[in-house]
Amino acid sequence: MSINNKERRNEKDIILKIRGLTIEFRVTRGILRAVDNVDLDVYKGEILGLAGESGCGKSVLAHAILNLVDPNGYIKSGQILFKQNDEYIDILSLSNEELRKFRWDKISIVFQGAMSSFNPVIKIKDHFIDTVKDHESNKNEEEIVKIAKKLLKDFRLDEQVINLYPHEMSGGMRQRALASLSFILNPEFIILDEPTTALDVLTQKFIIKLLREIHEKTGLTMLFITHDLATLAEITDRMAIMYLGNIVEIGTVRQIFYDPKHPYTKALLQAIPSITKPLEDLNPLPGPVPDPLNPPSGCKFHPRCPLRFKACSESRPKLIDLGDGHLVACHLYKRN
Amino acid sequence: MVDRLRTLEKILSEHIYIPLKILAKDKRALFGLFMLIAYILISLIGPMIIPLDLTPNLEEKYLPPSWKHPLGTDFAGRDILAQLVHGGRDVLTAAFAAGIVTVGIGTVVGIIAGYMGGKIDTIITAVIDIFLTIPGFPLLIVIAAWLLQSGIPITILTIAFVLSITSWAGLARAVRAQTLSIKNEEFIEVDKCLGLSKLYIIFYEILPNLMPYIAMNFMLSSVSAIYSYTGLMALGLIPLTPGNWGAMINMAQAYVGTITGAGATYILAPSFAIILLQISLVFLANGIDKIFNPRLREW
Amino acid sequence: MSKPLIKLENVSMVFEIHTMFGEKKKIKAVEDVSLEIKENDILALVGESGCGKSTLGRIMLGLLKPTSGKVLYYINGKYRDIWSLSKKEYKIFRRHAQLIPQNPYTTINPMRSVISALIPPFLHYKIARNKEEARKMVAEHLKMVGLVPPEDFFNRYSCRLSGGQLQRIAIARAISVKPKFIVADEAVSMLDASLRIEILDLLLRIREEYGLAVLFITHDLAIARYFARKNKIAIMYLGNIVEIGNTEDIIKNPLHPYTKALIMSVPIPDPDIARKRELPKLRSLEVPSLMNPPSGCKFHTRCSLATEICEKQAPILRNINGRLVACHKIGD
Amino acid sequence: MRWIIKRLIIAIFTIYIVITITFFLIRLMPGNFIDMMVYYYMTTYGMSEIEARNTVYALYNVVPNEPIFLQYIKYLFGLINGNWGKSYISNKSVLEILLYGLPWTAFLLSVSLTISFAIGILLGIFMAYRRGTFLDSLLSTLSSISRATPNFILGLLLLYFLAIYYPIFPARDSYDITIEPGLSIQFISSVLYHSFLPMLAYILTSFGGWALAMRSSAIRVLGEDYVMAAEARGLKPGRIARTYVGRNAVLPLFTSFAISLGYMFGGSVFIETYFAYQGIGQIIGLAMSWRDYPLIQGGFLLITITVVLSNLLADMLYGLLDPRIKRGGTYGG
Repeated sequence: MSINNKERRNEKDIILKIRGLTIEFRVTRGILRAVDNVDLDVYKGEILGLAGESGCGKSVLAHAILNLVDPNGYIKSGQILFKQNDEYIDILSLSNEELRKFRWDKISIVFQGAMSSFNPVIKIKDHFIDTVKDHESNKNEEEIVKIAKKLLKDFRLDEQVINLYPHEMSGGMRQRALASLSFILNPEFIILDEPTTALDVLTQKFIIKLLREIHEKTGLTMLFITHDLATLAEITDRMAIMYLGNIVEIGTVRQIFYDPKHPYTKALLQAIPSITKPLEDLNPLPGPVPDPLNPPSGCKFHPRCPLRFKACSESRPKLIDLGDGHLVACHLYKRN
Repeated sequence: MVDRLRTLEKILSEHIYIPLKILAKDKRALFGLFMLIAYILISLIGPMIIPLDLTPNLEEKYLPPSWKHPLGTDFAGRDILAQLVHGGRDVLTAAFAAGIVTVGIGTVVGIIAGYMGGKIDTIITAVIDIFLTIPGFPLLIVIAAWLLQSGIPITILTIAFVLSITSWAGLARAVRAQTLSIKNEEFIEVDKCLGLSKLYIIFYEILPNLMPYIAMNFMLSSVSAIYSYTGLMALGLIPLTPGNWGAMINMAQAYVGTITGAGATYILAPSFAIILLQISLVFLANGIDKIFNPRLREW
Repeated sequence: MSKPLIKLENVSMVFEIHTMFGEKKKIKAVEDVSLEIKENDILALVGESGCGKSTLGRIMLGLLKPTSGKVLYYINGKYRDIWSLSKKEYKIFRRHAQLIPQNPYTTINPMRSVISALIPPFLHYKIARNKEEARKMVAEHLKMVGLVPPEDFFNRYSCRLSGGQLQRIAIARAISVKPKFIVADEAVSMLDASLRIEILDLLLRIREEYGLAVLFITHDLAIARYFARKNKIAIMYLGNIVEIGNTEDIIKNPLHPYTKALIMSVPIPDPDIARKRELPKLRSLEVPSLMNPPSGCKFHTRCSLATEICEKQAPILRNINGRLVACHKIGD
Repeated sequence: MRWIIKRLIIAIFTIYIVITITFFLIRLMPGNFIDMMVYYYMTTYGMSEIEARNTVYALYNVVPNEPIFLQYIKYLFGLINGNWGKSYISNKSVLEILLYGLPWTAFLLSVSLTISFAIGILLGIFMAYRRGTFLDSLLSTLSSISRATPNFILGLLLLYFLAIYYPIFPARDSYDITIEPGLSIQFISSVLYHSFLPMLAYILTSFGGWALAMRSSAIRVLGEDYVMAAEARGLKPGRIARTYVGRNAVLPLFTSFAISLGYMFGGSVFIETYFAYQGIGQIIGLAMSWRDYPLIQGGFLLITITVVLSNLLADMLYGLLDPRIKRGGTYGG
């Protein structure tokens, strides 16, 4: 497993580069900056975990990779560069038709609500057929159904599922059907947006294991988004922690769990109960969550931070490399 | 005294200033509200300023608009504006009375069905379904025909009542559905645990959530009441009330002057009076959710 | 320890669902459950969604009448069935048993302000003589749950409060009538991970102060462990209680195959441990439907130990090493 | 299947209720209607009491001194056998008169309904996609105006301006009566020419209601996850608009089908009277001014039956479009 992989990652292995991404939403009370000047690299063949609490912007960020933003939101600035034939193309500057063809073919996404991700009035089969036909018009329906059935089987689903309507399946079945749908065009990159949150613990465990297996078999790049740090501990190679629209720390899964640098990461890890950890090690996170419409100045975590000093409220810390690919955005640390 | 003033200030701000401020975001609803207020004021005050003289004056028939007769005169030389202003009260009273009766029946029936559930709900739902399918206006014609013959006097209130018979079911269905969904909310369960009474739950928990529906349906029932009332009168199917806009349309059709174009205002004036009122009510109905929704109240 | 405050005896709950097409379906949400909660004690009820744990909580609160079995509550020195209480006694029970629900955003009516939702209980039980006094009491309670200054919260609506604040209000509302027994139904599962401990600590503190008995319903074993660390956990599967025992015992040494699978599946926030853990051995991944539950032991369709007897006969809870377990294959 | 049967039972029951209402309205309500009618005929037409009484009994299928229950049963069976009473103006069978008018009204309404429904749906989905833009607010305003304008007033204005003041379109009749009815191009074009203004009155006053309903329904659907999921899958925009947004947004509109059809039928009394168009509406309007009660009631009954049947049709269509109704039940958990 790549968990002990300490080798320095190579610049040219970066498959996805996010640079200076800022996304805002118009809401009744004003303008909400959901993603604030984010830089993030994803290396080919890794599983990167993106963690943060609700409203921190992690889903918005993930959806933006496919240039999907809610109607009341917009991408204010930034670039999302995807490597294709040794060149980076900016997803945000693709034309509508180019973008449409790019989606699912290169990058696919498994949404959180599997129930609501299927059109309720058409069969599972039609979701596969529609998708393939709009990308490769030369395939006929039988071929598509054949591939779809194989994919469903990979996710331990009965072939007959393909003839069901979404409401005729259980939550676990739908989630697996959705995952198989994300593989139909052989993408290079899969975004998993809280794919296991709504499921029961046993199914959750199974799907995590399955994704890990598929990853090891195919070497597919994955971005796994969740609020549940425990799940990430099991599946990811590297992790990024988000707080109020900023990425505050990036590192390997061991760096984050065993040697967290950012005070927020440290506090967060102390606040998650576990069935193995001694109960005395648990501590609630101090202070209230700030109003996202009026985020604190400087480092957004400073009002809740036990280690804050003058600079924290004055300037926003940038992500700096501490060596070993461990990045942190905190005034406590100096560039290595 | 100061305290009272402060309460007054609070009431004004709570019920007038804030709703207006919210409504201001929706220009059409604001327009609807102002037009509606204008209609009500004109109907209340107008008759006191502009006298209605219905004695025929054939020398002045079909006069074009002038300072003396801003909208011209009709076939008998009577001022059209005066008739229009005096007819408003009749139309608005019928519309609002019908709106109140409709909303009353619809809300009560809907809440009973939704809250009680079980067999009562099944029966009421079936009745609602039936009333929704029975074409309202034709039923109205049958009832009007019967009323004409049965000797029951046709007053504004009978008309309002008859109009509501055909229109309560839509609201009842919406209220029932809404009640059903609120009934299972967790805050109702907590209320029950706290021992709060059914009446408390209905009046303080369910009713506030129904207010947008109720207000909206009040407007829309008024719209359909105006349609039916003026329409029936325009066709002469119910006894004419002098000045009623429907009655004016009816008279206008009957006389040649409107066909030759000399008395065009006689047909156009009441038509636009009705259309404008209907539009204002529809605009206001469409924007009503904003006034009641606390999410939009706290900026 | 002290005496039981509330007892369930062979409680079952069958729902009849009428689908919109006129068909009738029966759902056995709870089947033959017996358990008790002592005064000033905690029982954590753990199970996955749809296992009937919320229904069981509603039954204990008297919000749902079980189709069979009894709910006994200790009132005026006797255990009385809550469905045959006198009006006066019912009023006492009603005041004693309160609910903290799951979704913070629906614990108060979104159309009503905080103060207007919190005042009525004080007036209803005549705890306050008038509105002015009730306002003062609301302020005290808000302070008690950590919402300061309380006046800032009076005229707010739920859409302008955070999940954590709303859950505090839910706690304040539940304790406003000085109850003895609280059902906390997934009270923190919709909150952010960083807020959970804080709310759980608040609930534990309030429980201590008021001497409350709590039925703590959750799907998360780690949360259950934190909340009921010195108390007991009951594990529920498809309407049955399959195992009850001391919290640490169950976590460290689960006996029932379902409990074992559950504990093996709980994600662990520690990469080294998490990656060494094995997948529980299950015969099937699909959770059977409650409309058509398996015969015998309901877990037999998924259990790797299942034999013929498991398909035929439903196991009953037996005492094994100081713990109650419902399994044919354990302890022989 | 059971669902269809249930709808069918409600439909039949509705018709039965309407029959019962019309029966008892005349016979049991205060003021003794039959006596009133006898008095009316005596005073209006100078008949003797016996003469008047016999006329009234014949018109309303009343057998004197018969128990009301028996009369009711007879009335029911009479209706089933096509005996809907006789018209007082023409002395012809009520059913015969109405069935002559029905095709004209059915033609007018079904074409108008189809066109306004289609316009409304397209406009609604367009507004939903462009929500918040100037075009959306302009079209919403137009739709609200359409929704608010009474069809009889618009009909009257159209008649006044486009048929009388500027006689571009015919002012009366459903076709040029000098042309022999048949499948000739002349006749068909005459029918279309004559029906243009009445249809315009219906369409202009009813597309707005559909458009507003479709707009809010489509906005709701556009917020659904499956639409975003479809976009993420790179489906063609046309397919998303049709299969994902359109189909799901149209479904709730079927529930308002009965109400809208009933509303249009109501309007037919006005429109057909103004345009002297020989459909059911005009017949009822005339019957009303002549106090021809059997004809009024018959007309009401026929309209109810039509509305109920069309509604049943809409329900079945709904069942076909929404698999959740067709196949209920969940597989697995």
